[in-house]
Amino acid sequence: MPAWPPGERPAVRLTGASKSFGSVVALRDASIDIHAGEAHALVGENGAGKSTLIKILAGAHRPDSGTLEIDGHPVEFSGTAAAKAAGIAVIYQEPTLFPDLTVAENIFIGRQPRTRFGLIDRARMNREASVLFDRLGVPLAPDRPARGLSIADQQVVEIAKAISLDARVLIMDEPTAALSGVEVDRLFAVTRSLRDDGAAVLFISHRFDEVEALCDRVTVMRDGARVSTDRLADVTIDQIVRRMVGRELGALFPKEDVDAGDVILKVDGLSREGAYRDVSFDVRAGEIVALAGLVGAGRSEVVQGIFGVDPRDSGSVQVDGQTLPPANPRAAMRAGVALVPEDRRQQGLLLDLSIIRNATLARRHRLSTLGFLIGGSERREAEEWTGRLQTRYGRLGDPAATLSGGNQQKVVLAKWLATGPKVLIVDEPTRGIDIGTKAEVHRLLSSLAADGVAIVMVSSELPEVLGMADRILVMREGRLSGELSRADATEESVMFLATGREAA
Amino acid sequence: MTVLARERDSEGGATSSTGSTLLDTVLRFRALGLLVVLAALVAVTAAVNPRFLSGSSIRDILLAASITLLLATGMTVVVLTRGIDLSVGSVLGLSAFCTAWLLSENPGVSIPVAMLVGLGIGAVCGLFNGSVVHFGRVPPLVATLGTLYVFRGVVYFVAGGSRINASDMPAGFLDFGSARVLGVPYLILISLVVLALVAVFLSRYRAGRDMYALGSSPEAAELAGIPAGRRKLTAYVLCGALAGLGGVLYAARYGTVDASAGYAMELDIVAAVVVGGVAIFGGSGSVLGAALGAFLLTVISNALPVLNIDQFWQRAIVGALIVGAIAVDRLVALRVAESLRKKGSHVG
Amino acid sequence: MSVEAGRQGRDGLHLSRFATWDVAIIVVTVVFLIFAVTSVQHFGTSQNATFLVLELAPILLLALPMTLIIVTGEIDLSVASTVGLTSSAMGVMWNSGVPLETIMPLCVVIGAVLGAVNGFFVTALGLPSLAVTIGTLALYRGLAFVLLGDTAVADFPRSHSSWTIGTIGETPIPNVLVPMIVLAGLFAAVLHAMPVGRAIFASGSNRVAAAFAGIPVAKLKFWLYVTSGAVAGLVGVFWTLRFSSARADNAHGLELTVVAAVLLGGVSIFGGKGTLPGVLAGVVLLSSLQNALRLANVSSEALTVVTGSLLIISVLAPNILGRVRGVLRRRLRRTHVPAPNP
Amino acid sequence: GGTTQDSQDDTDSGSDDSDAVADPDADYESGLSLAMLPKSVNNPYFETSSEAAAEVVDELGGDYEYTGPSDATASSQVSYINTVSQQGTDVILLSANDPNALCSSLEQARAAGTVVVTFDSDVDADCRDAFVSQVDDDAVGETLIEMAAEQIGGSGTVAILSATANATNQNAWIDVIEEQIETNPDYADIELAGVAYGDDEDEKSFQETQGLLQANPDLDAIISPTTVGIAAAARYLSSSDQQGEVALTGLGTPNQMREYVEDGTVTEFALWDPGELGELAVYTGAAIASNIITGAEGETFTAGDLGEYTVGEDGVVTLGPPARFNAENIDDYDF
Ligand SMILES: Nc1ncnc2c1ncn2[C@@H]1O[C@H](COP(=O)(O)OP(=O)(O)OP(=O)(O)O)[C@@H](O)[C@H]1O
Ligand SMILES: Nc1ncnc2c1ncn2[C@@H]1O[C@H](COP(=O)(O)OP(=O)(O)OP(=O)(O)O)[C@@H](O)[C@H]1O
Ligand SMILES: [Mg+2]
Ligand SMILES: [Mg+2]
Repeated sequence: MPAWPPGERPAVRLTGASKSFGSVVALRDASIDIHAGEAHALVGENGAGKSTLIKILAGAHRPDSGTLEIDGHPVEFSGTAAAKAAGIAVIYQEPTLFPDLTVAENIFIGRQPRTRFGLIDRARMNREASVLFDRLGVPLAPDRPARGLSIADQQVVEIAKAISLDARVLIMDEPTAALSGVEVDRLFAVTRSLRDDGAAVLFISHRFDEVEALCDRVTVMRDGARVSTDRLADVTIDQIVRRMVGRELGALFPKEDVDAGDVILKVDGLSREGAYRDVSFDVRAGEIVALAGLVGAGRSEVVQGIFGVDPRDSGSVQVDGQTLPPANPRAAMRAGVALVPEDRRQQGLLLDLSIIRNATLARRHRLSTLGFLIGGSERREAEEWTGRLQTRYGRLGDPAATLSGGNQQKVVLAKWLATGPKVLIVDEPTRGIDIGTKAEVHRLLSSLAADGVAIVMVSSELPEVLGMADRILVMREGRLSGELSRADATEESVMFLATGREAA
Repeated sequence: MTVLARERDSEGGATSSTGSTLLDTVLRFRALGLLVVLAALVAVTAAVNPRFLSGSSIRDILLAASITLLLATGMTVVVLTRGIDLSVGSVLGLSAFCTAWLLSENPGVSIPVAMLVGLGIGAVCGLFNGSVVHFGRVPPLVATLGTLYVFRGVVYFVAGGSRINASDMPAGFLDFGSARVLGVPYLILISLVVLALVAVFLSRYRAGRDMYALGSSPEAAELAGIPAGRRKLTAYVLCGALAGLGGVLYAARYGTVDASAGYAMELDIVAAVVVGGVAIFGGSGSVLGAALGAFLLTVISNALPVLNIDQFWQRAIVGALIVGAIAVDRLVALRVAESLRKKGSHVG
Repeated sequence: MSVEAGRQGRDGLHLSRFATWDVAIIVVTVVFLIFAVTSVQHFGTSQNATFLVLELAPILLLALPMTLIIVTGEIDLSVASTVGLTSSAMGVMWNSGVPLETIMPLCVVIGAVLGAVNGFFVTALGLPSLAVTIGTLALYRGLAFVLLGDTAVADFPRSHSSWTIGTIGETPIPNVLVPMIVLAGLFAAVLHAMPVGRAIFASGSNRVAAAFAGIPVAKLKFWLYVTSGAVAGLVGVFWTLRFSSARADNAHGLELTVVAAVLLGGVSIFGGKGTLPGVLAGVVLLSSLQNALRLANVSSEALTVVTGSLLIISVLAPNILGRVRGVLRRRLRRTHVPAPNP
Repeated sequence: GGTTQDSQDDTDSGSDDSDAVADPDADYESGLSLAMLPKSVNNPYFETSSEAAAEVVDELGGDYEYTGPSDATASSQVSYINTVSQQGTDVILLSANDPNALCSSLEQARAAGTVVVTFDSDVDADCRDAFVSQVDDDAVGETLIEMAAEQIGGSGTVAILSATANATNQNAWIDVIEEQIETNPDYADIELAGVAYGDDEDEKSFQETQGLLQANPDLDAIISPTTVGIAAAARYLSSSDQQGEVALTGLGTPNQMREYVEDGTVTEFALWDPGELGELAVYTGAAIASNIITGAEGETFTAGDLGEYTVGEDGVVTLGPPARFNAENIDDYDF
């Protein structure tokens, strides 16, 4: 293996990039350089700014400051088309397909092969798509519409799209999150051959085995900035993880010890076709039960099924011995269940409505006098709860969209805490929020548990799971694969249950 | 690589190709459904009154359909990009009146020039709509509802109370309105040529495919680097230009033009497009479907008087047809989506 | 750094709170009324005020439920046809000897049923409301003609029809103003001061988040369509009595005027934004502008152009303002951020 | 059918509330303000009436205004009636879009002292001072069926292409035609195939003509008592195989029909002069406003060059029988 970095100039170099969305700072002085012929891993916690960084490379975001060089020449992308023209191909974290177009067209949109008269040569386009799919080892029909493709197949189309560009720089944001083993192997084979042909590859993943299998160098990001860049051979996974987190974890998880009370939430044999099957567990008063697992294991679906925002096929949910009707969130709320959803922007907030409205939406009936919401009851309630959660805002009448991500999360928490739940379900309660806020949220969960609330916490962050939970339920592929007590739980034991690799 | 992965694979392999034939069948079935309704309608009408299938009757229907067809073609392009153009009726009126006026003032103007003028007037209106929508970020419905009023007001201004009669226009132009080659009227030929061109544009040119992409997912279109502004402007200009051309044909066919030409036509055109299977939120549908929808609505409005059916039922039938068409479309789509979801899922 | 950015964001918002379109439209309306009263001859007379109220009554009534529906992100283009159909039904019932006291509530029920049909297609089947209500626009108008043909029924009792155009005692206050104010107050209360109003805004602002907060979005929309139909039925009765003429083509084309007035009042066609006072101002502005222009002998052509332009400007203006503000804010931020690396 | 106006007819008839006494020898007052409200502006027919009316008003030394909605609906007309009565206009000359819907606002206008004269299309006799009828309904109906009968040799199938079916005048004429066919022995061999409505829209009338011809293959004649309808029908026939075989007659303007008379599609049609109608409306209105007449039956007044007119039953002033136009005389007219 040649010495890194090799003598030549990097294919892509980003230096001093910063980017804010409103008051959320996603990147601060971030840098990366990727060389031709290398596969470069980019790792970091959720919200570290990885996706934002690659969106800048892709021309989808314009950095607030910083310079971008391609082959040593400074460039400024006016849009994704410019990045594409400069030879950068991107697979985004979320598939961005056109559901109404065929699979082949999705791959070649804007650069379909043409006949002499400028007409699109569909036959050739389909042939070329088939060749790509063969290369990836996936039997997708090129002329089927993208609508209805599974997440995995959508991801395959995205990969095919990126590969077909014959790009000099290939950027992949968690391309494997939804893929199965064969597809991942093929993807890696293709990627290696591209790399060996001189392409620069940037690879983002939360799976370290993949990073080890594919990459030559690794850059670690934390809080929007680069922490380190090393040859993978020179560092251990442990070191990388420490750099990702960057702090002593103890302070982050102020877990109080609580004696568990009676069973409050009882979930029995819950199933939904295509999402999860036969999920059963109990949660006691004062207990924090974590639902751990890989992304896509179906944890969100389970808690949404419990709360009733999604229909379920079979199984029952009881709160305090009382059975909840399926697909009826109102009944769940009446029984004392609260769900803080995982995607606060899509599921949690009315972004263009005021903080007051957001914070009191779930309590609108109880706050009314004689059916009318007058006399400032909503404002008082919003003031009280945002105050308790130390939310920072301009004025309560401002739209929720103006808040920083962490404060948005607090508003969603406030909305549900205000209902005085007996069962509090939090799905990724700290996703995308900063360390300080994280600690606050954890303190809050802990003290709620101390007050006798039964808490279900879905989290993809292992330290959070380990630091906060009394019990850990691990899900894999829609089923509960095991349960660990606080004492037995280690990163390894949880990961083993989550991935199914038997080691113990 | 992992156990997890292998398990998934064993189940996930079958997903891929099943959807294609299923969806294709459904799509074909839709067009087929329209054809069947059309055929049944023609058969019943002809059985009651054989004259319905006479040469002159068919010619009349084709003539009547030609203008609707033209406007539906333009509307389809706009709707595909997730827009709508409610001003087409007003644009048609403006173009019809201006062209007729031009011809009555200058009888020497040749027909192609007149057509270009109408086309140009429409294109300018379309450009205005497109600019308001794209640069002003005004929702298409609001923008074109506004220009529906504005353009009609302009027609009123231009026309005042005057009416341009057949006798004011050059005979050559009027003859063109009813003339035919090999028994086929010119007007329908023009519409069919335009239809064919737009159909080829939409299905075989990159810019045409971009229209679908824009309507299918604006976010993905942005990431894919599709020039949204240029495409949207193209769509509205095309729609306006075709409405303008429709105005010229209107003047030629009816010979009498006043300020009310094309009044309230927009809803008929939207209806034709929707019945023809074009999704009102963009991304899917074809001009051929829309043409079929336009043709079906024209045949209905021509067949019902021939059938001696109370003409008042006509509007109700058209309305029921619109709701029915989109409802059936949705039910079929839901079925397909559901079966694809179950087949496509890896878990369970 | 980030604190500073936050404060600027707030200042920007501070500005925008006072520049929201519904506030602007109310101010514009008041200013216009003052201007018209002082400088348009005959505009300020009490009789003209009466005429104005009668003229805008149907638009205002239909705009009330329309506002709620548009705030949820849907639309109902069939309202005017519903007015026509209930008017026809009223004529048919009256001709067959049904007493008016029975007819009037029945018409409201008919309207509600027609609204329920819209609601069913929109919520149960999830069809786009624009397409559905274009369809029922044609369907209901067609059925109106099927019922009554091109004939008119005109022999309604004088007492009823003169009530609709009459005034309270000797005052110039039209009788219909009372129910109008009551209904407007009711709708304003529902939208702005009652829990269901919060649910309406939530549904239009973010359907998914509304569902996650336990709001039955589909059910809510369904009942809004029913309400819209019922109000249209009421307007059908009013229209018929006011013109003493039950006809299938009553209120033809009124749907676009109603939508225009609602949008003018600052309601976003995408849902989640708007106020009822703004809409009331929109209705009053549209109608009084037309009234004043007519009194000033401006041609009906000009009225059409003014209506359309108002509609476009009402959306364009805040957009442009917003963009200008955005640019300014970015400039400001640039100056506060340390210069980017070379 | 269907319209039930009887209940109002027995309240009382003719002009009622004016207790002023007519002074037949008085002069037309000068300085009167008159407003003409057509069914809709942008209609050439009313434009012709208005031009002639404006000249007369000028001669009488009054103010004249031509205003109205751009859509021909009763509700928009109400707004304009309200507007002109607000403006204190002395006389409203109105062609009504609906016989009943305008009554309340007309009554309010009259209560404020405005004279209401309808022309071309009437409202309830209660709600106006006088109606200037283009022609006697009977005379129009009779002329129409007579022309049709002449052109088809006294026997055959006839269809009617009307405007909208609640246009008061259209229905009155159609009633007369139907009655004539049933009762007049001259028309015993004529059969009425049906009535189609073209809504006074060119395109619709065009399609309805086509529908009529297909629904009734042995149709011999079409009567279209509306200027829009007859022009559309003529246009259809002139380019169809049935040109010359199916007779077409009705009410049309010479300018619109000249072409079709020349090419043989149409033999003869009729109409009154809309300009004269406008003039007479002005004179009638001014006469009432000047107290020359009150609108009661039997009163007479002089309408300038048009000559002397007598107010008939229900306050109707009739212009005269319609003029017939054919190849011989059509070039003498220009409107
Ligand atoms: N469009 C946006 N508007 C506002 N904030 C945003 C936007 N996109 C990203 N952010 C915020 O920027 C921060 C960095 O987000 P980014 O998506 O880059 O993280 P990431 O490292 O890709 O995380 P993950 O591992 O979860 O994908 C987060 O706090 C996120 O909430
Ligand atoms: N929109 C969708 N269409 C098809 N399949 C989906 C969709 N969303 C999720 N899935 C599938 O449902 C399963 C469960 O996803 P879910 O988001 O519930 O996982 P999770 O365990 O909550 O993960 P995380 O919250 O970390 O993203 C996955 O197999 C995923 O591929
Ligand atoms: Mg990311
Ligand atoms: Mg999840």
